[in-house]
Amino acid sequence: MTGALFAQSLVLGILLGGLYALLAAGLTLYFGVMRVVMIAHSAFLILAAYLAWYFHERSGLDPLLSLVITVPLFFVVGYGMQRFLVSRLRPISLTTMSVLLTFAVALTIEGLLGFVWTGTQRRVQLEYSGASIEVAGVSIAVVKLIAFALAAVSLGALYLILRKTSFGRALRATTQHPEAARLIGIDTDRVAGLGFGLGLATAAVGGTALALDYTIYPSLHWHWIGPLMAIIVVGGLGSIPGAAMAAMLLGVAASLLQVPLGTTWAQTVFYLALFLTLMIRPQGFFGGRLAQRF
Amino acid sequence: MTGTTGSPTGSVTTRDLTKSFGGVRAIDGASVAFHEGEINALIGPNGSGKTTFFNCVTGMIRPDSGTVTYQGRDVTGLPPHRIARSGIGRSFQLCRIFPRLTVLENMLVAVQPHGLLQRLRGSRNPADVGRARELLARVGIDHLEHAEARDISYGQQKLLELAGVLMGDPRTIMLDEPAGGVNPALVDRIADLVRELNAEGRTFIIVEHNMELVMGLSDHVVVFDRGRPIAQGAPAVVQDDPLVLEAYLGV
Amino acid sequence: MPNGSSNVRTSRPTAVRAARTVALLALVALIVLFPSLAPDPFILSVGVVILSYAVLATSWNLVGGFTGYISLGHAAYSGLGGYATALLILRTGMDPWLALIAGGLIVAVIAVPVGIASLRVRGASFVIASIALVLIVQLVFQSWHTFTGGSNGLRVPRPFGTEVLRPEQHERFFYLHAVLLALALLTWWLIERSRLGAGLKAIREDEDKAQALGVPTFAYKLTALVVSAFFTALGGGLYALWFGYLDPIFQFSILIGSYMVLMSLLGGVRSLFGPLLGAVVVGYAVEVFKSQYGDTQLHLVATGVLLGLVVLFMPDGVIPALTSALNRRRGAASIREVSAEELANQREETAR
Amino acid sequence: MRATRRLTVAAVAATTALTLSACLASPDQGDDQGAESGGPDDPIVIGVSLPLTGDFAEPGKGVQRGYEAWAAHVNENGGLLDRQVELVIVDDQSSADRVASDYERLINQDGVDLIFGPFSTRLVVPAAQVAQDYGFLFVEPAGAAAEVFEQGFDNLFYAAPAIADDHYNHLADHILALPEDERPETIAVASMDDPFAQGTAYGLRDALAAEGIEVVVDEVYPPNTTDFSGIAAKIADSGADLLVVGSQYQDGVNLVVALQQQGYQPEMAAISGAPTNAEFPAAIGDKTEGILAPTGYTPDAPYPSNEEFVAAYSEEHDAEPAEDEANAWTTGQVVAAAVEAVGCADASPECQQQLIDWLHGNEVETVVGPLSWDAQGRPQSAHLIQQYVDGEITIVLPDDVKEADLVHPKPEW
Repeated sequence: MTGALFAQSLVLGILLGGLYALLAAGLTLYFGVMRVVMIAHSAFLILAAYLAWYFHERSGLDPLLSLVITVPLFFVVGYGMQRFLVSRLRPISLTTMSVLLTFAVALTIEGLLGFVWTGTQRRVQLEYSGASIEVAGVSIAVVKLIAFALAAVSLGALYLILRKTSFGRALRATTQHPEAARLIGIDTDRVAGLGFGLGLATAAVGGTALALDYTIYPSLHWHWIGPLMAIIVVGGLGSIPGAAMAAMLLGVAASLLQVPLGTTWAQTVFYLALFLTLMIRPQGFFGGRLAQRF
Repeated sequence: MTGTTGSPTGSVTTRDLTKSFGGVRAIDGASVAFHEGEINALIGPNGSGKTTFFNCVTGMIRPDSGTVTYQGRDVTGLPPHRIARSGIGRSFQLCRIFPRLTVLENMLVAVQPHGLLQRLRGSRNPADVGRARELLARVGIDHLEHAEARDISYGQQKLLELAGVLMGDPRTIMLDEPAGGVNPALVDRIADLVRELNAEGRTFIIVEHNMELVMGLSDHVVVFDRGRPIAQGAPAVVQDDPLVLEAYLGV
Repeated sequence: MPNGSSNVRTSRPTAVRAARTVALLALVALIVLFPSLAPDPFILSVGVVILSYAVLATSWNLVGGFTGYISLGHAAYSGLGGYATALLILRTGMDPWLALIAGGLIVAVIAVPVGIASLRVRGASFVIASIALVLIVQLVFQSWHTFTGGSNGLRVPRPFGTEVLRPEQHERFFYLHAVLLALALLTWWLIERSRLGAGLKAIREDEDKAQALGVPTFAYKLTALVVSAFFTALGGGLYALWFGYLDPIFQFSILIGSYMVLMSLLGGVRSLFGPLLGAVVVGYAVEVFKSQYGDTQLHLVATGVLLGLVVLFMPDGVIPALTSALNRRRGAASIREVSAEELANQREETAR
Repeated sequence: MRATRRLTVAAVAATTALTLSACLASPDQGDDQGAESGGPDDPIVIGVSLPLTGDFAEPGKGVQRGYEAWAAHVNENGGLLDRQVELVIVDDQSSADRVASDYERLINQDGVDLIFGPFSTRLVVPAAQVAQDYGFLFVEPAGAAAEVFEQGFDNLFYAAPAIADDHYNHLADHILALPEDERPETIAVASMDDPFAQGTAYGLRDALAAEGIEVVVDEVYPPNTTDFSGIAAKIADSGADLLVVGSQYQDGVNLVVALQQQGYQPEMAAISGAPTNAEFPAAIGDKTEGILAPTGYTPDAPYPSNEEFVAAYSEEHDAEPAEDEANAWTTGQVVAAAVEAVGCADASPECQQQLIDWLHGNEVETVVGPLSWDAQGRPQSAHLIQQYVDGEITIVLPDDVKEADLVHPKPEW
């Protein structure tokens, strides 16, 4: 591998890792507040990408502007999904049943996307689609840079919300010890709903970023959910910094491994990491203790 | 019924047991010895680490450091079923039974002998069923044999849990709040059962908030506060201990 | 507070036993007669597909129903079973039926490390690992051209000679699937009655509690997974012998795994015949849906909505829901769903 | 008792379902059009299963348009054997299980007289198996990969000029004939993990590698890949003179965009699949200049029936037909030729065998030129090579039909 190719792959890995990190943070939020594994996360991601594409098709405006609509919309949908669907499940089997329920939601979204926009692959065609800037021999596509910036800003905002606001404190308390949180007067149901909304909002941002540089089609979400699942397990279920670090690490690893191994085999790195983590350290490498029990 | 020295073989004994959750020490270097053949009580204010202590002893939670020995054997960090098999049975704080199994099926779960062939044997063989019925009769719910466990009353569920624990024939039985949430008549019945079983040679370790029950029932009392024992001894002795009063009344 | 004594049941009268035997015989007769009743080979082939679904769902239920651990990636085991059978025949020249059984055993062995990785911790990791498994085997089988044939697919040689015409093949495979189904059902029944089964059901209800009673939960879960993987692989292998063609993207598809879950849940995971019923319903619905709304993606929506409804409103399945409705009609005590709040209320009441 | 009731419910439900499934046996269409009742006034029913939903839906719909246009055209011109033709098209959801079940149904239940093939190599093999088991002639528009013809099917015919591996034959000859200093020295290959896409790309790769041209990158990506930046980085890093891509459609677009993002400029770019799609120029922002692609079809081809086809198709769709449509039309032409020659069109094994035998021994005039097949059903012609010249896709090879000269080296994109 030449130095230039290494540098190029590293940069691409980091850019992709940023997007993974944002999406994994959303998955982690759901798991944290509700112990729910949200299979539909990536289906919403693709839905957001479709909305961005459709917005661009109809209005001719930059797809980034669709965020103004999709982020609040997804927040509300996430809140509603928690309050009206997930909270109906029996607590004893919540985790497994939530997998099935969100799986069902994912199938429904995929089917509806196919129904409304057919299976045709879609791509947003922008003036700057092929544009890139060159830094020290590494060319960075403008769209990827925008996507990365979007992910980084959103992650930063998420971090500030969780660390600096009273809602963030309530959410962290709910994540760590729901009963204790209830005892000190936190309305954990509401917090869980808002946490869900926040998580789904990351899918809205991620989807828009995705639409800038990727072809989208209804069944694309299966392509994303696998790596994301692996990331949150490796990172330690329930830990946002853990998920972000695992996302970066695995994103870069997959990108670098692609050079000697090829695309398909490089993809397996996510799943190998997942199985290794479960074998060696089931609670994850960066995570808190939530994982021990789930 | 002596105070400070444990019997030499010891029932459950812990040394410097420690467990923390995210920086909070739920158990803080607890060294406790329970007395073989007696009814031991473990009391303390809410959040003093009693249930965590139970969970560490029975293997549900792995302690950060320290040891648990049972009848002289080190059982620290063994999986719960191994500890159960070594002779410690336990109940849970909010009464856990298998809700969608029948009362009889609930009982038969605890029959798990060694060996693959043994485990592939029918669970409804006459010997096991006979013993299960005997125990159900003993706690007084044999008429509910075919009901699903979730359909019987809470008090009956508590009795079922106790009977289920007995099905495993443990030498030592750890009960987490056996009188919690049940009516006074049932409390008396449970207390009688515990006394009878103790008379048959079983050791009890009971976490309980009902002081009347604790003082009337137990031979040896251990008082927990902030994750460690602050007093141990006969009920009468412990009752007057100033440290205990302070812990309970916060003076 | 429910009145427990109304639930007392006496031992089964012989009339009930007789009714049960008759029902079972009717089911067997129906399956035996189906090929001669089927008006054309297409219907017969649909019958084979539905029986194959039933085998897979019943096999899935060996782990899902007993332990409550939901696997969405069981297509990995059926697909591996298909490939193992085909590759053994093609690469070693093994007898097809021997290859089928050997393939099942190989997959059972593969399930061991998967189980070790995913069963030590609770629910969520297992589901995630099951999805990851199906995705990783798809990648591997797609990429490893020299061994698996990769995206070119793999023709599976016919176990019967060319003189056996296609309709005749359908009939033979219909009966073979029926035999495999019977074996899977028998295994389920035997485990259900065993101490192992008692332990497994306890794990499903309350794993901590089961462990505290001395049930070696990890070993039991692993056993259930391995047995389930074995039967799933046999189901996949038998289907491959019938269908004659394997392609990684169709074999290792999450949708197939989710059908197994849907069928089992729909029919009822805690009952012996639940998955069979679910397979019949889903298999039939798939055909009807396809002929009605063939060229849209609505079949995905229908699958999704149905699964969602079952999870939300009938998590115990259709058979239990119907039986409890029957029970209610007959005035017997209802099988209630106890929610956490109800339980708490009930406890408060009791406490008072 | 509960167990009994469960069993009873199961038995009742199973019986109901099986009874219902018997109702499946009498669908609206089909029961009065069986092969037996194929009188002179009844239409000839042709069964087709196509991927109208799922991963192959896009090309599947192209094939559907082609089949429908052909059927309409035939019916307007007096039908086949003086009978109208009627298509029964069902959706296989891009699934191998479904495609086999579909043909099973078309043959056994809908009582079709003839069948046409589905789209995609991955679906052709299971479908051909069913057809062979029932003795049906199986002419297919899309199973071009070499492996399809190695399965021992004797009823199968591919209705296009050449199998995948031979698509680039004219280009390979051209490159090897170039003077030493203009000849590319290195090749970078990237192909979708799909038998068809790989077949085309590897045909060219192997032909050039055999003559000593060095393969410096050889990448395969899964069908659903959306991120091509890694592959693009590798290709850009290699600086290969010749880029060879085996694509379906969208993956080709994505790869080209990713390569542009990396600033890679090959001397020659041969991309199968994507460029022949009418939407390609719009999708990559008109940076098409100089891209080469093999095609089995061009609307401008001088064959007699082609003008008819282009006219008929354009009239209905307001667009010129593309390769998928043409291959479907060709399938129709091939089967029709056999039917007219043999004089029968029914499901009986005798008739089907006659059709098969006739095609093995004869040449058919089609919109892609005269076609004949070897014993395994491989067509014996070659593909044309097209290139984007001044924004228009233009035939550049072979020399006898070319509309412009091949531009080499390729202008920057």
